[in-house]
Amino acid sequence: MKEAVRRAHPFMPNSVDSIKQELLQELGIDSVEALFEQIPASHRVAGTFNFPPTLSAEVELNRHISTLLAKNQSCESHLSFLGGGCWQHYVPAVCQEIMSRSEFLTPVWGTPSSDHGRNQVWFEFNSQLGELIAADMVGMPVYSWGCATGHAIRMASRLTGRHKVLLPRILDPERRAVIANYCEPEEMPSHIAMVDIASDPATGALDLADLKKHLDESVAAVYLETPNYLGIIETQAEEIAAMARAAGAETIVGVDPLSLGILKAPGDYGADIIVGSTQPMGVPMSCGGGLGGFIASRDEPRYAHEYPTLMLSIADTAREGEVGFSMALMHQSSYGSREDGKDWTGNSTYLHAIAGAVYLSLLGPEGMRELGELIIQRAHYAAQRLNTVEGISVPRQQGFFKEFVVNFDGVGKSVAEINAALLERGIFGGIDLTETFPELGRSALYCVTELHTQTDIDHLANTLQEVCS
Amino acid sequence: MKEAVRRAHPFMPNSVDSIKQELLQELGIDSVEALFEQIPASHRVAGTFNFPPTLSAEVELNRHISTLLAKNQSCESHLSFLGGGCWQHYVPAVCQEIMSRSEFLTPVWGTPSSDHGRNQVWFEFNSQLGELIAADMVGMPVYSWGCATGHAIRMASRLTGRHKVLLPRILDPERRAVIANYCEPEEMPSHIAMVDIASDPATGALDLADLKKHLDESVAAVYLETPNYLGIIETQAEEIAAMARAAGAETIVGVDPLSLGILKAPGDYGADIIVGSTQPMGVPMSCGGGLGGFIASRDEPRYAHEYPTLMLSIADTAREGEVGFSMALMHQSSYGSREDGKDWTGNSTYLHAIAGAVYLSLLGPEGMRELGELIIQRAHYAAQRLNTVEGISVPRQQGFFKEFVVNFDGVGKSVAEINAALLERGIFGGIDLTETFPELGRSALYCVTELHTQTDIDHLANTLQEVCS
Amino acid sequence: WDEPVIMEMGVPGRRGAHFPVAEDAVAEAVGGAAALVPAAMARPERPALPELSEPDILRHYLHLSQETLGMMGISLFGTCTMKYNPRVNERLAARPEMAQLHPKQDPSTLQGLLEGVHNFDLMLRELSGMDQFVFQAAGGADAAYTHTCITRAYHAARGELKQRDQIITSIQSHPCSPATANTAGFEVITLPLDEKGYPSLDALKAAVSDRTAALMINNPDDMGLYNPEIKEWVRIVHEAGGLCFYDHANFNGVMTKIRAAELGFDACMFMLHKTFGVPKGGGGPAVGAYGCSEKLKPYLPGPLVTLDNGRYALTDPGPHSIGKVREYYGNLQQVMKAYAWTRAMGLEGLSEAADISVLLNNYMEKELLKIRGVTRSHPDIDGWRLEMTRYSLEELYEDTGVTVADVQNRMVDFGIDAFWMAHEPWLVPHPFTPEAGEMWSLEDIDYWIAVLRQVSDEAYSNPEIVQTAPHNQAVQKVKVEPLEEPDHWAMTWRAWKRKRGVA
Amino acid sequence: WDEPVIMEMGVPGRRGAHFPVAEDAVAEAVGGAAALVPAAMARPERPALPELSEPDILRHYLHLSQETLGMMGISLFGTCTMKYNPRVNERLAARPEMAQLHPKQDPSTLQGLLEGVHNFDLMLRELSGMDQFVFQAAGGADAAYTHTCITRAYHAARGELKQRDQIITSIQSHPCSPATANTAGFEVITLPLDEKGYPSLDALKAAVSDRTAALMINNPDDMGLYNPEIKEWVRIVHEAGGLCFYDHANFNGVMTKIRAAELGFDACMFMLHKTFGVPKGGGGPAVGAYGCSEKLKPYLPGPLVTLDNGRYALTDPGPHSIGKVREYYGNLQQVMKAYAWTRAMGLEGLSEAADISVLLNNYMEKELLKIRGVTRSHPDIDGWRLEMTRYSLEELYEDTGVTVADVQNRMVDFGIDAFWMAHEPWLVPHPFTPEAGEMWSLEDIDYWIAVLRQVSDEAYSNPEIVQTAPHNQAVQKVKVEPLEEPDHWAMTWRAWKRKRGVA
Repeated sequence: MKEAVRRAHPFMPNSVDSIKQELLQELGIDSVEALFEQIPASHRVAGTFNFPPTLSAEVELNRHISTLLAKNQSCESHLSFLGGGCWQHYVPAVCQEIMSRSEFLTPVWGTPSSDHGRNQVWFEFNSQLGELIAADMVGMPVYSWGCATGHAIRMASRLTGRHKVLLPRILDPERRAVIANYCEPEEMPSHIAMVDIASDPATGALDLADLKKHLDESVAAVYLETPNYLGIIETQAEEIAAMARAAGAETIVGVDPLSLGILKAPGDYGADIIVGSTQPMGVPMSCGGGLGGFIASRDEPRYAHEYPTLMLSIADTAREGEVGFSMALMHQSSYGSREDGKDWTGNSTYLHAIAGAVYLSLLGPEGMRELGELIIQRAHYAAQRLNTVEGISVPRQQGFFKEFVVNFDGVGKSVAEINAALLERGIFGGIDLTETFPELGRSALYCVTELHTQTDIDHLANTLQEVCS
Repeated sequence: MKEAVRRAHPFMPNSVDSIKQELLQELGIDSVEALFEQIPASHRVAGTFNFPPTLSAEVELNRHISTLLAKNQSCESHLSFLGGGCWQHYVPAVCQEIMSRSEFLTPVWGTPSSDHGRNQVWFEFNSQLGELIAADMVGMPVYSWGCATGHAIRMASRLTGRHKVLLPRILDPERRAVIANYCEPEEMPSHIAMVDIASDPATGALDLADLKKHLDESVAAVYLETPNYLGIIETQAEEIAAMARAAGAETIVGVDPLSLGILKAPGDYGADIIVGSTQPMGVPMSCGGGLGGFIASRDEPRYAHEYPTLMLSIADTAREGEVGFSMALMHQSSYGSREDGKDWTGNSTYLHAIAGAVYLSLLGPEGMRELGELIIQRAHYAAQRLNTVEGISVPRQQGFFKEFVVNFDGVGKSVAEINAALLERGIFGGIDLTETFPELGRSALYCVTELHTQTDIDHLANTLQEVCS
Repeated sequence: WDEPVIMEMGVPGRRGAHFPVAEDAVAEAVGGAAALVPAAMARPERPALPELSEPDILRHYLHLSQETLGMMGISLFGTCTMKYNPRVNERLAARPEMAQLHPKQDPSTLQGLLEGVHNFDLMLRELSGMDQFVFQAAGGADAAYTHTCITRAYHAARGELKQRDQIITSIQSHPCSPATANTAGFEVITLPLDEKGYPSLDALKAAVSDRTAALMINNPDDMGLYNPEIKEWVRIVHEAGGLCFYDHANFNGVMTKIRAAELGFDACMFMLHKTFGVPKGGGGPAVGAYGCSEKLKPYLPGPLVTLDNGRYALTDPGPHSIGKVREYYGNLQQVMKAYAWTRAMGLEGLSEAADISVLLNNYMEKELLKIRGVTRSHPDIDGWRLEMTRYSLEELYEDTGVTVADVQNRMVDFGIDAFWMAHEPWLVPHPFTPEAGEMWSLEDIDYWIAVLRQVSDEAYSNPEIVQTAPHNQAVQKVKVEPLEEPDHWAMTWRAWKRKRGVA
Repeated sequence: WDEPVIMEMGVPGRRGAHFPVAEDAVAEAVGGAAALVPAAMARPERPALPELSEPDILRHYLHLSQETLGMMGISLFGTCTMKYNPRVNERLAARPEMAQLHPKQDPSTLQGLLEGVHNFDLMLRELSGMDQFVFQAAGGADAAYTHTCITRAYHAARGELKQRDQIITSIQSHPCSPATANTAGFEVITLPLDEKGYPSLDALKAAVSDRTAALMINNPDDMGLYNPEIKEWVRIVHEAGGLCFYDHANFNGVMTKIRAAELGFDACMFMLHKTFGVPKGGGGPAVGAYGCSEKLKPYLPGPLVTLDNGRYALTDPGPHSIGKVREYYGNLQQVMKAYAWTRAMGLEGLSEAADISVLLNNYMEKELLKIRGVTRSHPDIDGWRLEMTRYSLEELYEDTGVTVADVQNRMVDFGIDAFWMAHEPWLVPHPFTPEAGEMWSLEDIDYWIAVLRQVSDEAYSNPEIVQTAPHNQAVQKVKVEPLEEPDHWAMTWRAWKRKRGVA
């Protein structure tokens, strides 16, 4: 749409000729061009820009973007069973309300006084998360679970001076790819070797014999997850942590916080460093833009001094009896010490911590329990139901939380074909594992949460029956 | 869904047995039932309630309501040309942002200090509206344009002691039905007779000869609208007002505020009382739930003392140079004087005034002009385009603002049939006038706003061509 | 924030919003806008609106929001039942499938909405015993007005309207009852209270006659007193040929305990923005849900939402309908919020809410009456009150010179928004009427009590601090007295500038 | 508000949210939840979370929001470019068609999103001259880290990674450049500035060798100084076999004025949450948009969003890809906001924004240097600065004992949020770095200047009022010194209770 006359831009209060003239006069120059004198002419853009039309009219912009978005199909318009690292959980309206408050949306970095409310929310998130996972020390959030794991492994390497990490073979390929970058290629002097630990094919739990085989004094850390990528609750966590400790290695546990209303807290079975995702706690998926990760540990200087994250502490103020909040241990961050800091930090996913604080407050101890119970019951119901469909089997009927593997070897179609057929019927089938876990045959990872009613699950089963026959 | 155990309700912090017990103990009673002693047993509910299941889990409630709403088709999912008393205009995001602030959503009635911010926004709405319509006195909003007109007619009747009002024949039937109740049936002693004034069939403007015929000393008020229900800009407004004044009657003008970036302000052509809708100014339609009305006038005690609305005034505070806001003339309201007050007032549409204040600030003088120009151009373009469709005519090609009459006499189908066919193709056709204005033949009222691009209008024309052939 | 009035802000040329310029083809086809406006009606000058950029406007109104206490603090605004407004309902109502509906859409495109409205109608029927609800009235007073219009139509249909020109109410009814009765053209008869706290049967009998068109009454009243003779009242009015309308503004304490139809009423009204969890918005959009028995159904404003063969329809109530009290169907987005709230509460939740609100009120009463200077209306009427109690600060005023308005202003300094005093006329001097409801925690209620205790202490020890309050607010006490003077009041910035001689 | 920590609030048994109980058929089929949890992993006790009702929780967090200044006040946080965040973009991104997308959905169901991302990629290519952008990096520092990973992959593919173990940067680069280089396993060489305000060509030449893996540099730097020899730098590093990465954190003053690729850089990074109108959210979710030339494309993290035959696809960059720096595709809701913002600004708008930000900065500089105690870094370097200037309060401190932190705290009392001081290491004492940008009105800027002038006056007349600031905030000055001590720091309520011996 052409612009007939130049008009001040709504986002720029000084986009008015009279103001610009006034400023130029104050500076004693004729044109703003003079102010760019530092930039040599040969550095200036030559040629033109091929830019789409300006949509400074909100009515047009809104139409354009909403028309774009309307081309998507979502987990609201469709029934989705996708999980595996980003999960569709219910986001309470109060989380959205608080997270979208202008006061929380817009700040950067003020003083402990000007940021007081926001800092308190952050502290309340860390404190509630600490209760959930049983850890006294929680760092400010990082980008994702994978990034948290990467940092945790590097912390363990620095703590132990060792350069090997043992990881479960059953691991989200996305997360594994992230971790790999943190462990550096072998050419680098501080390379950390990644060694896979097998799983018991029957139970999906970590193979302790294989673990024992690899667990020696070169190992900086044993990393385990519960529930793991395939949804399995690791029952030997305490034993594994003890083995690691005996070998002088750190135990890093990755955990789904929403399981902890009913599952034991990692801090209570020997985890040294605890990581996981913040996304399930009140943050919409946003195609993966809802991710966030946390790093926590016991409150010991040994750990505290290896955190790459910012560390927010409660503190006294100048007024007797009043508390405030401020960053601690800044000097060890990259802001404080550049390349001598611990890894690096920067803008992260702090707004999600606000949603998380609200989420955990809303649920409280009983809400966490109810949620955990509902998910584990419905997930098992789904596993049972799907197992009855001709050609479909659910190899593990027990010991999982909200995700489980569905096998289609008995169906004459690939998982991709089945998912395509489901999509036609308004269902997003589970993540295809055929290529990433070939040992599982034609399998998919199905995720069932509090959003899936019995009716939804039955509808899935019936549709699969139709699609697979 | 059954509830296994009694659990405290999330909306009720005292829905906890321990608190209820504590309170009962404080009162020295065993059961809350004792507190209802005033109500005779024979008054208490006998029998049971047939109530649907409780949805105290937000995840369930959200699913239920959003599933319900998904059964609707909206003016976003469809291309709509409906107007006629409720209009689809663009609602800027900042209006929604401010209107949904908890601080503005929740208050009732505090002190001038505790309500200060909200009162200031209201005052800013009234002040900006005053500039737009050229009136120094603006009352707090009422329920709707129709209600505003009803009150204005009663004001005129009290001012003149007369009991007749002249209204245009071209009037929204909805609004007319509302006004009729305000004018009371003839059995009532204060009945106000409603007399229709014809329009010039060619131009749609008020028929001055017919007006002159009815305009005598029994007339309390002449009511006119511009643009009127059929979109026509009344060009003789100044003349009509002069005629009314000469007859000792009040001139009440109803106006679409969004036209006033380009159309003359009623206060500048002799309107005594000005009414209209607040809905176009930043309020979504919500199936008519977005309505609101305003009443305004010159700032003369004669008018001021007849307002039924609350009246918010700017005022000095105890601090030198500081201003605050407070209600004025409360004694004349029904709150102040019960049946001796002017009509009545009560909860109204004050939240919409907040949206309106933001809306008018955002648009400013130039935005109002741009908006008005865009609407009048696109509406005329639509009239031209539709007029070219075989069998369809637009009798009046000029002199309207955003709405115009489309005639289908040349098509072998009723408007209802045509609209049904349009609906199948994703278009909500204009309001069917066949029954309400039989003199117009098979006609419909089409509304074109800033939301309708050329592409949309062309699409309508092409679809009508298909449907009508 | 020290926020100027927006009319003083901005710079010429600044823009807060753009609109597109008409497409080339459009402009070519129709020419410039100026040519399309009839010359006589062309606006010669732009309206004198402020000129600001979008970020400035946003910040201005955010500041003003922060200068509004609302339910950020504690508000026990009696007669108005402060409710929790679940934010999920706000988000649902903001969805395009609700917000972007036009009332003239074909009902086939509104099925979900109509289903919700109809379901809620059914729930209100259960709670009231009535046979049909409509939601057109845009507030409680509008529902009272609806009733007066229906009263006219009912008696007109019988040819008795000219004769039946009186509506009876009590001095403790909400002002909207007599006011709407008067607006509808009726003469209002207002019954005084007797020593029991409600009008006597004798007074009623004396008022009733063949001129009686209707009774409009609330029960319990704003003092927490329930008229136990109400069934008898209804019988008497019915016998005289009048209609009986139950103003259920004070429903919160009796939800699920009594039903209007079982008491004999012909019609009743619920305020969805008070009792049913819809936000008050500072004064609407509101809904006065009007319900009536079969007898009055033909007179209802239309259309009615009905279920016919599995499809929801908008049905004309017929030739006796009063037509409309407001355009279209009512504030249906608010009806949907009320429906959602009521589903979330459930029947048990409603019952529990009534219990808690009555329990808390009596607890408050016990504590408040311990505070120096606080007395209760009708101190001689023993027994428990329902969800409200009316108090008086007469004693405090006599002792200290501190008025109820001073106390109100001072309490705001502690984050407690104004209590309700009483509707006109004040039957007790210096009245105040807090309502605990079910949404405030016991801790909040105790804090409220503690603040009033402190203000009372201040009144007795240092009355000036109370009389000059507020001290911690955005603005100091507003000078309201001059606002009755034409030279001083100013409802717009235009008027203010003119009267102050500002440029 | 005097808002306690939520861990202290509530009453046992209160609920903030319910979840449904499993359907009967589900419970029958699978039994109770307890039986489904392996005994070894059953949680013996509920987590010690607070127990509050929903309205209490809402109010608590609303209070805390009001105790956060954010952009309610004026914030000229330098190096971070405070931007207007259009609320329309927030509403669009909250739509289910964006918020309720799973990253593993079939690309056919993500066409609108991918189209938006691709369109924005094309726009950034225009602005930078690069050939491909990816949005996986969840912040500017993560984009720097992406570059270090790509640097590894690039040299590894040539068999030179063991040899090329150094990354060169300047002392004025953002700390994330050296920090991510170090994390990736490189040795960091930091060049000092010479008297012209940027490192000398000689210093660069001395540093470059066959061990050079890459150069990571910003330009202009945080002092508003532009290195006019940057093309020569790129040539020298390229000749030595290293890669050149342009940290475009300070893009605001040079938008549409220069293009990274035309200066010879191999890659660059834009911070969408700084330059492109995406809210900062107190520290993310953010996006470091990483763009590179064809040369580096094979090493990009995947997948790439590509347009193939009219369909948008998620394409694997191939065997040389570094894999992932974070799961999935990045914070795409933020990318969509940036796309929308950039469409709203348009090319002209971006150019004007750069002009305004530079114009205002120089205006500010002129005014600020009039204030007693304020000096400019490199006072001997004449000429106009770009969109920032670094100042020093050294003189103020020497004269009055008032520190830059004191001034920061005091300015907050006037509704001005903290300015940025400087990244470590401080090259000038008591530094501060305001950035005017394009979103603040001239009135706001003048107010900011006036406040600093007043604080300076206070420092000279009554330093204590500055040193004990803030005075009007939710809390007083926090005692930060003990936070370095294990016995004092407490990152959780658990730790605080333990260390304080609270029950």
